[in-house]
Amino acid sequence: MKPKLPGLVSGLGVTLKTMLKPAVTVQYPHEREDPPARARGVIALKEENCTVCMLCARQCPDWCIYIEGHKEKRPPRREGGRERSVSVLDRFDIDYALCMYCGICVEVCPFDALFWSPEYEYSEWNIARLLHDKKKLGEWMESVPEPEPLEIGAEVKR
Amino acid sequence: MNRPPRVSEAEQSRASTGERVSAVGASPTATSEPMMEVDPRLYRHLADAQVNVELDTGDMILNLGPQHPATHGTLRLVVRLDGERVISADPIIGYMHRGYEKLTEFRTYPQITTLINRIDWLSSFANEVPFIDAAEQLMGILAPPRAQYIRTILTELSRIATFLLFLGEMGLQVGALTPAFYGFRDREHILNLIEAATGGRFHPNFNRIGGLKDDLPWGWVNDTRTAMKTVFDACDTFEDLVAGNEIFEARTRSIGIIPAELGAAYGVSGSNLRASGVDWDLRRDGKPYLAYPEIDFRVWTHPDGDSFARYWVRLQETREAARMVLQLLDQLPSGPIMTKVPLIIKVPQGEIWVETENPLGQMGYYVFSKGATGPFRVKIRSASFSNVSILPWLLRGVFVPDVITILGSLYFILGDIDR
Amino acid sequence: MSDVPGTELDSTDDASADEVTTATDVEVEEPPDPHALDEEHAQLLTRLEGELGDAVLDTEPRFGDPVVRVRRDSWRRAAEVARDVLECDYLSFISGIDWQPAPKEGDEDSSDTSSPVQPQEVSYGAAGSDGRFQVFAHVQSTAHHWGLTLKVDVDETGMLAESWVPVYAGADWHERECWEMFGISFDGHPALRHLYLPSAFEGHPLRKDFPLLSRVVKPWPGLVDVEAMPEEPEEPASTAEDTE
Amino acid sequence: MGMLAIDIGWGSTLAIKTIVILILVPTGALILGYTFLLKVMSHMQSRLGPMDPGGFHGWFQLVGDGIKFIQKEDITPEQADKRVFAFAPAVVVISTFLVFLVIPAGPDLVVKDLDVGVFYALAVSSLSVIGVLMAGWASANKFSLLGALRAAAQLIAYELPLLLAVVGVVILAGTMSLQGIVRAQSTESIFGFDGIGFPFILTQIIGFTLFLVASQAELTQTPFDMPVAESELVAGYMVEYTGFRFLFFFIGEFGTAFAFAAIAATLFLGGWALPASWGISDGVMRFLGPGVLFAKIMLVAFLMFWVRFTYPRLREDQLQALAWKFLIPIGLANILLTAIFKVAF
Repeated sequence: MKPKLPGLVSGLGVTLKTMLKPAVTVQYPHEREDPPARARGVIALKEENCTVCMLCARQCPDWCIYIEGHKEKRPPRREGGRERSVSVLDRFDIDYALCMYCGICVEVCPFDALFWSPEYEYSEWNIARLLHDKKKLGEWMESVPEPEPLEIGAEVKR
Repeated sequence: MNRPPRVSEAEQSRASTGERVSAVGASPTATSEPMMEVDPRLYRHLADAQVNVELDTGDMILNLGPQHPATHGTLRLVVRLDGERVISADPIIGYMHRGYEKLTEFRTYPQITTLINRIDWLSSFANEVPFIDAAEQLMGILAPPRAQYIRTILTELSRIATFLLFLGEMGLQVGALTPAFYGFRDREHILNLIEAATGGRFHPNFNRIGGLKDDLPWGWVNDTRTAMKTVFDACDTFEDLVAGNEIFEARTRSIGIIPAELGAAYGVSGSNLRASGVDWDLRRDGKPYLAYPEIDFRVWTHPDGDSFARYWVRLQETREAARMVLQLLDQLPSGPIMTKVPLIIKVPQGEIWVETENPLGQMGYYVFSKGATGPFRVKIRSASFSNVSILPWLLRGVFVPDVITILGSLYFILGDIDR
Repeated sequence: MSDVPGTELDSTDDASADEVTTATDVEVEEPPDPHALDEEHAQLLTRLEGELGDAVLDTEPRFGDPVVRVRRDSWRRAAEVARDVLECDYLSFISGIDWQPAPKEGDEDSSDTSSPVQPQEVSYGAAGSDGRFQVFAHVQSTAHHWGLTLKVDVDETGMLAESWVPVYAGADWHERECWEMFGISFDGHPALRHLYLPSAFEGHPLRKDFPLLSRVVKPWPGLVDVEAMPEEPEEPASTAEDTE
Repeated sequence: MGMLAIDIGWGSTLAIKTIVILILVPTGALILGYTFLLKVMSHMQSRLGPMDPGGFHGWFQLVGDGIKFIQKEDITPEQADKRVFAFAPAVVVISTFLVFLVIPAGPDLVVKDLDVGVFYALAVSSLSVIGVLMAGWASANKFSLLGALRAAAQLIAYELPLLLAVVGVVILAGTMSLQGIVRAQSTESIFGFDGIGFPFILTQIIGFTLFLVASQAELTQTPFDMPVAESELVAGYMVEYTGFRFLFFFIGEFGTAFAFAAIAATLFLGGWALPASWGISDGVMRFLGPGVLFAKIMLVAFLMFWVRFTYPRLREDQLQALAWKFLIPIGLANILLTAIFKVAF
């Protein structure tokens, strides 16, 4: 135990020591601190997987996902088979002004069409532009990181 | 690597005697303002609070809040002053009332877990634990041991994050500018850990009924160990800079003394009650939950019950939490993260009361379920609500600057009060 | 576990009480009854029943926590007994509950499944209830670390319960909140005034028939459905059911 | 006053000097504010402080603030006592400018070397109490009223220890004129060794600490910043002031800090003079003097701000008790001790 200096003196010592140590702050626009891979920055949409099942829109507590789709005829996979009718996505908007980043939509999607990406620099001057449409959500896809390895002792999911 | 607790001998000896500052009188008598005699030491600063009649200056009503730097959010304190001394204080709350209990009636269980971690947003992971525990007990399922351990680690990490902020914040309430920045700086390490594991710094949403959403990322355990080292250093810095400072002691010793009986009658809980000498910690004494039965930890109490005692108890609890995390990391079992749980969760009929030791105090949920995908009614018992309800009694006859010290030392969060 | 005397026997409540685990397909061997009281709480219960005699209408353990329903006129006495005899000096909370199920808002066939569909028939919780409203509280002992839940019925006409402020100083705010949210007034309470809501607020939000206004304003995005093929007949709104 | 080559008469030299003072005080306040409040404080809190404005280390930050305050809307509260409200900041700032009249920055770089220099400086510095009271009372705001009453009690309570701290120096120097004190410190020697002259801090260490503590209270800085307690009274008597008037208060605050640091440097660290034994002629000192004084001011100011950034705040009754029961007796004892030494040696 170092000799118990009176609090007043040891307090001054602490501030002087910190003054001489380098600062810890990150000068944001010039330097950037990259968020961890799992950070929930923005939701990306992989359009091919989406079958317009509306599960995400229904489970979202903030009601901030708006989906419109229509059905189309598709040629049968095997020739001679019956014609398939497939739902096609017309509109898939996520209103990031309302979204609370809870991640229920990403989890509840049965077809893995929604992914998390740690991208966070999409602030806007006008709040209406926070309503990201299908195209913008698709653009976020390439910022989605690979699922990183788990800690030792974790059971690897099959 | 468990460092011996750096505690001044004086506190150590007095804390271990475990004697409680007792309210000499009986419980509050049946008047509107529960007047009661209090132990003479406490009355010292209440005694000279009598209104100086001969001057007979009119009282000044001052509004501390809802827009005020010292009220941690939107608490409004209507204070009747005689000069600088408070005659009566009436906290007005509700500026942040979001109506959680009404919202839970219109939500399914997964949606509720994302909502309730916004009640006490500083230790948000700890809010989810009692609700998830309640739902799991109602469904009769048990999360696998690894999930229990990771939940305990994240709860203790959010406790450290909340207390580090408090240790810095308390300095700011009393006037020192620098500790607040140290508090925020050291808390960053903990928030980065929580974000690396759960994806969210403040709102992890990592708890699921039956286990966790995912397992820990690679290298997380080592990062946590190094982070614990910075927590120990931070606690030593606060010990030197704030707790040891004679001016800080002059400003907080014997200010806002809460007698143990009255604290219990008002429902004050957690570190505030332990600072009045009550040796009661749900992690050890309540129904066993998460992985707390498997680790040993010490419950810190302090006999004085004043603002300094509350600061001191939280400082020791931060160190204790860091030691607990290290123990948990050593014994972390391997295995699955999630038990088998149906896709659409329907909790069978029944009701249950589960409470846990959150950083701010005891948080509990009384869940009534009627077998639907959402609960019928959830009573959310939050710690700060009761901790603040003692203010009208506590602030009588106190100087204005001491009002700020007491508000700071009770450490409440407005979201927790207003729900 | 004594049965619910007198009031209409509510089958669902008893059925689930002794049936052990209801999770659908979780195969788990027979665990001990989760509601069993450990001997400390069981002994606590007997002391309380001894003290209050016939004022105790019904008791039912719930996950190791004894739930006791007392008669209306001995609510404050129960508190005094809890504090003095059982040394439960810590008041955790006091709150109310409205057992009447929420009316199905919106028209019947609207496929709005945004909020969970609660069963429509009335059923009461542990230790039953003989009316729509109930006040329940939880008290604990800081020394012996045990606790119990007390319930009392509130008749719909009077909407009155005895106040606990003379017994526990902390009851003041809890009872103000309960009055504000349910409309149950407490006699003996120093000043029943609004705690959370603005003073001009009328109505009691936590009653089941009070609508959640924020939902009425905005249409539910989930209502929209995939348009059918132009020439195909209108498909039955099947997609709505299966997601329920 | 033959400082300039050509004799431009008494009136114009006085005009030049007042202009110099008018420029010197705000720049001094800016420099002090910038180095300590922005840079040193941030580094003490492990952050960098302003880096972008003005390129190198954000030097333009405070100048930018000044311009911002000037162009800000000047709001006068509706129930305020208009004239008193408008005039209050001026009174606070006047006392700062007046103090600089007597502070010497070189052999003859002083506006007016009064014989009662020290007495004058401390008397004038207590003028700001009136300004603070006017500001607090006039802005019809409960918080500022509380702040003003606290400030009044505090400033008056700390005049006395401030004076007592200085009396020791006056006894040693034998004169009250600052120039005389500076001369005394550079020429005398301690027990025969005159390598570093005789800065009074060596024997007047109690006086120096007393002076620092009392000036912390005068400046309402952190161990004693109840009048401007952010967590209690938000901004004390300055709550209702915006725009240019707030700039006055800011200059007043840091100008007075600059002034007190200058007085402390002059009285205890030998002011602008270097020890006579170093043999630097007066001609050279005329240019070197301001630099030396500035360095000493920075040293003393660092001590003041270092304490300001580390310590929590006292309560006013503790502050009053500290002043009356603790500082004043020590001041008196210090005077007694100095007198005995003066007579003995």
